[in-house]
Amino acid sequence: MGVYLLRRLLALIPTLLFASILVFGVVRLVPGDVLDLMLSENDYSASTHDTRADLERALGLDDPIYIQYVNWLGDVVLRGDLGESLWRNTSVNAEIAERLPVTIELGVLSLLIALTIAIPVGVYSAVRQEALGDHLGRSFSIIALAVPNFWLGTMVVILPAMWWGWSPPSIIQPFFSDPIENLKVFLVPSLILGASLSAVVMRMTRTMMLEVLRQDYIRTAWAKGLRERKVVLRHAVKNAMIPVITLVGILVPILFGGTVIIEQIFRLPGIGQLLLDSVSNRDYPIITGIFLISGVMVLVVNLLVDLCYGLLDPKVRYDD
Amino acid sequence: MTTETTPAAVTMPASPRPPLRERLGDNKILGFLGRLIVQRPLGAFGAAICVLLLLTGIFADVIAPEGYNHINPIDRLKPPSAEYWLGTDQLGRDVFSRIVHGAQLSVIVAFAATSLSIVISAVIGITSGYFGGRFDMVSQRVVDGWMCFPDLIILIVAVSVLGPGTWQVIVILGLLFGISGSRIVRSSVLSVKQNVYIHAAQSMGASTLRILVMHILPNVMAPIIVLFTTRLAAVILAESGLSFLGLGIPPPAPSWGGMLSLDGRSYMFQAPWLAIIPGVALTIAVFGINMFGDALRDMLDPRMRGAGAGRYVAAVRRDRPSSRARQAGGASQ
Amino acid sequence: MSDTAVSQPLDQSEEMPVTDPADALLQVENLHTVFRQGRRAINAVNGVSFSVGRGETLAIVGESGSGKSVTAMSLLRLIPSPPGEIIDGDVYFDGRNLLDMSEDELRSVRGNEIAMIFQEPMTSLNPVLSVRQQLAEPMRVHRKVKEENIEARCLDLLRQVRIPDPEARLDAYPHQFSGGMRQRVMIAMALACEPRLLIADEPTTALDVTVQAQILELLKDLTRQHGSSMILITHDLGVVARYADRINVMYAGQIVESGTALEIFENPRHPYTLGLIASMPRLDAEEKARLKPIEGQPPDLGNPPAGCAFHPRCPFAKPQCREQDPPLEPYRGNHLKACWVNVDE
Amino acid sequence: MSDTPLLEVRNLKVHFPLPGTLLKPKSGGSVKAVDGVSFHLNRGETLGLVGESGCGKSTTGMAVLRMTPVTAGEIHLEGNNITDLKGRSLRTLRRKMQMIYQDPFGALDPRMRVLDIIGEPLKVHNLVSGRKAYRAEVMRLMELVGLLPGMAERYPHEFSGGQRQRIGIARALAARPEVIICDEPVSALDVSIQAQIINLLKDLQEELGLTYLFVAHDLAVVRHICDRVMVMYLGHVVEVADSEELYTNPQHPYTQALLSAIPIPDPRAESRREVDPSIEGEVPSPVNPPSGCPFHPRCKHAMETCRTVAPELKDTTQGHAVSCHLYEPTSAAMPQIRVASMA
Repeated sequence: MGVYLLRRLLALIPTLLFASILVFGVVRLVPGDVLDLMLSENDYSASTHDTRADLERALGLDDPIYIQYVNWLGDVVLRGDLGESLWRNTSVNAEIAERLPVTIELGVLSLLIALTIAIPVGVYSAVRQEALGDHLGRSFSIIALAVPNFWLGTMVVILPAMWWGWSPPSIIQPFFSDPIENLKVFLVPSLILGASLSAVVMRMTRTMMLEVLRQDYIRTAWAKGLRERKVVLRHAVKNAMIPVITLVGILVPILFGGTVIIEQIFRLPGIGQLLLDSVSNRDYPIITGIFLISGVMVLVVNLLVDLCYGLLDPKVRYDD
Repeated sequence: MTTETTPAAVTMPASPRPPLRERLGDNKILGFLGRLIVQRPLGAFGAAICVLLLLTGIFADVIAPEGYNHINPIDRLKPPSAEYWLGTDQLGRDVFSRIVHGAQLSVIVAFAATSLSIVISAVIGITSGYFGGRFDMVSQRVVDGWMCFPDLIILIVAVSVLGPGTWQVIVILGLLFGISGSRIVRSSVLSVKQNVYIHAAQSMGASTLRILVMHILPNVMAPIIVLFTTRLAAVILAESGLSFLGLGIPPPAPSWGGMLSLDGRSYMFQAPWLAIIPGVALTIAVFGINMFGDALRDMLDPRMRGAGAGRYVAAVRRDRPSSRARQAGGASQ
Repeated sequence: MSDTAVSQPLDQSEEMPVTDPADALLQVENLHTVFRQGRRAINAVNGVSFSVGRGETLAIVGESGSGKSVTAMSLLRLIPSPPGEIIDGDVYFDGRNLLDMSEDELRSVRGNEIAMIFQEPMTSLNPVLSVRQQLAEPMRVHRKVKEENIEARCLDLLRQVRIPDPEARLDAYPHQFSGGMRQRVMIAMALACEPRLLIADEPTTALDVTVQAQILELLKDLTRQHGSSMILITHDLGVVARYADRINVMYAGQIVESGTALEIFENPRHPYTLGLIASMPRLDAEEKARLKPIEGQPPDLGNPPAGCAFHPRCPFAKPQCREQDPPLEPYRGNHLKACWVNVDE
Repeated sequence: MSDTPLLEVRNLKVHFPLPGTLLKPKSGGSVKAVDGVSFHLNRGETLGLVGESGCGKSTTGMAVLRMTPVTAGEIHLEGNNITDLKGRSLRTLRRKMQMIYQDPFGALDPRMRVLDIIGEPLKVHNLVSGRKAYRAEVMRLMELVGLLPGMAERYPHEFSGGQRQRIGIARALAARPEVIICDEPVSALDVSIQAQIINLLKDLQEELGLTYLFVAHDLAVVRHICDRVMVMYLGHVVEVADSEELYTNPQHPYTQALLSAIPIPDPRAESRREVDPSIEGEVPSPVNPPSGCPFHPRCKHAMETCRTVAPELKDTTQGHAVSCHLYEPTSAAMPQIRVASMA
């Protein structure tokens, strides 16, 4: 197991390296030089630096790009330091650390909602094909797939405000000190995000269950005289969950994208907002940092997914 | 079998009619449409929406009463009426006209970006899947690296590199979906490659080019077509999402997503149709494409055909009641 | 395995279990099973009647699409529904009609009094459950075996099917077994509740000949040991000749001939049986002897020919064969045939 | 006929390396699918390659076709060494060796018409010029294998298994090959159809003077079509003999066991036959084959030497070669073993 984990982590290195070059390079291609932007904001340039060159040097932007990359990579790898914001006098680490919990809570909550709705409905829908519940479940997933979540979010913000003067709260209490107040803020956005994810999971679960229910070993289970409950729960679901678990790994990047939009609509101070602000400010280090963090998170989740995979599928063995 | 509702009925002579299936069998496209309507009515409905969307896009200038940026200063924020079917916005522009022109924009972006992405997917997927080896290794690591970033974050950063604009959005979406789609093409190439007929072509001495063009490509067309439809919907959603964030196609272009954007939110409280109508348009378009795509996938993928899983407790439906008496009477044997 | 397992003596006709219908373990009458594909209905089993005596091995032979497997599955109603449906017939097992049973009653028969072995040992075992888990299931469901006794019972079963080193194999997963070993596990599972009837659906088709021989010898020994009856579904006439007491030959969803192994092989009365035997490649043939195939293709069951389903391929076909479907009638004693023609003419 | 056989294979070895891991890229292990196989095939004859799954018979066929990398040994076609041909010369060689496949469903491209499937070798090797000649040639081939000309425009899924196999045979004939490698050509077919295809193959051979390498697991089928039979076990040839000789006088204990395991469709004969106990047990892994004779762990005659020394394939009588210590001149006694007489 340990060896397997080590091997998997080693295998991540080339991917991460490629990713970091991509991140670093692309971000540097952003037109509209940050220096011009900064110099145009008079107070900033006037107060600290006189010339463009000065500023460039101070920000470490005068070196050739590959030197910048090596320096940056060195900092990231050796000290876990993503650098400093160009605009504010804060470290990127601190900026991200402040915002990350909001995004993670939104994401995890949405995923939990999606899975708890989708898996049972998907299983039921496959077992009772063409029954009322199947049609309802499928209709829901068809609609949830077509409704853009930013529109749904906008509607949830606008309509209740118009009708009842209700608007979603936005002052965040830490979950562990006041879970109820905290959930009041997160529940609605998570439901919106979770609904669109659950559509994907539900369809996948249903398809996989249908596939599994046609397998020979399901017939064997029936032939043994098992009840349908047992055939489904013991023999079918475990097999169907293997590909569904993989789907969770695929969902995480989608989820990340979703949080950017949802945070924007509900004015939640998460990574998404930070990203949008940084993009408009050309704050490279922050953009790079967010980019990298999101990539690493996706990779870590995928690694976890693979480990879960091993728990479900006896064919995957970690020792060899 | 009823023939009235099928398109074939229109073109066929009225007198002696062979069975529908036979008549449709002659023409691949008509046959396909016939099967679509009979087997997947929802898919046919989706196809109708797609056609409607396409026609609206093509004839937008004819259909729309006004230009998309025609400002009527005195008619600001008018609710839907006979004059402005879907009302007007904060600048007094006709929302109906903007929706119609928005359809055109969506169709253009969707087709252009999707076509680009499919070409990219096919080239990477087919070469990487068929040749395998070192080339496959390297290209897959690159695709892996690319795909570990959330789509929207790549999009946001890329838009900030290229700046907002229609062609920028097309290129970025095409590249983004092209790279992720190459996985799907590659895996279908890998499975087609397993087929004995590929082995047969190789062992008969056919050149690699011939195998790719005559055997691999035709056999991965089905997943590529399905990929195309799913990508159409994804592109429309992604474009509107970007425009919603103010990063996609800049105003005053009538992007549906842009019409919902945060900038106009304060007006939406006074004029909720501004928020509702573009969303409904988007939903219908995506719904139609999804439904058509699903039906297409089910019909092109033989594995999904007759996907009935059935319970293994066969129904017994006899016309007569069974009789234990028969047994007692001794069946003649 | 008895080291040199000699097959049954020649005068089997005397020794053979009597198949008096009243005393039969299983009695099938006029069974009809259809599969619906949209508006098409495929008559996979089209009026099949037969019986299985106690301790007897009945073989059902036929080519693919002849309905032999569907017949076997229909007995336990193991037909996926939809699209399958049993539209007529009775299946009496020990006097009880399986087709009239409620789902609960049926469940108490499945895997308990009647057990099945399937064709594909590779896919018929659940890949995510260990052998122990799958083996214990029938005992838990039907026999209420105490938890502490289950392990011993599982090991005993694995020993019975001659799996080497059963203690080590009990917690293994199916993918760790070879095809032959998986089929042994399937047999162990089927025997867990000591069923009175074992239905083996092409149990060796996917296996090598030597493994086939091992499995069939094992099945023969075990059924004999437990005194259980067996229905052996196969397409291999050689297997039938070696292991069956009585044989039903199926074609296009119907039984066309039925009799003892000797009757069928030495005095076949149906042109299809005749053709099948003549077209079979034989190990004891003359060198490079020419085979006599049955010309033509098997019929489309969704749209079968009128009259006798075999008449388009039959060299003896008369005008009557095109119009009337021949009934399965006694030719001599318990040797039945469904044919209008006398093949000796 | 000249003295050089049409096809000659000398000491062929095909080993597939086992995939390594990231930390240990070269595991060093390999699957010894074919481990030192030699045989020859004369023009106009049919050589049967038989054995159970995993014995290396199909891999041997693939190696002869040059479709799988050869680890060691030489393959000669018409006296020319073809083991190391590459690129264009390899593609030219492919015309001379064609293949008929087991799976009639997978071997035909579902998106091509029968006309194009059968005609593909003609196009690939530029064997005919002009559409008319092309069509005429395909029609001739279709007639040859018993397909109606009207079927040319149809797609494979419209045909039954037996008809598809005929299409595959026509495709193999199109290139006018020197050798046809038949890989289990009838094992996926029903008995009544199987006989049609076997007869077709025999008729074609007679008519066109074809040479077959017939790979099969079914010894009964092989008896009806092959002139000589080669039995393989675990990557080795254990016995080669003329067909008649092999079936009436099998010498290797494995061949004997194999024959005894095959039932005969005759209850009277069956009642006199018995299953050889050597069939018990399983075929060992080709990754880690047993030392000495590969069959010794299952062999009822296994002696001390069998465990250590690998026997060589030696002629016992003219044209009958066995790889077994029992038949070596030094061996104490020739065993009195015969399978129960047949028929």
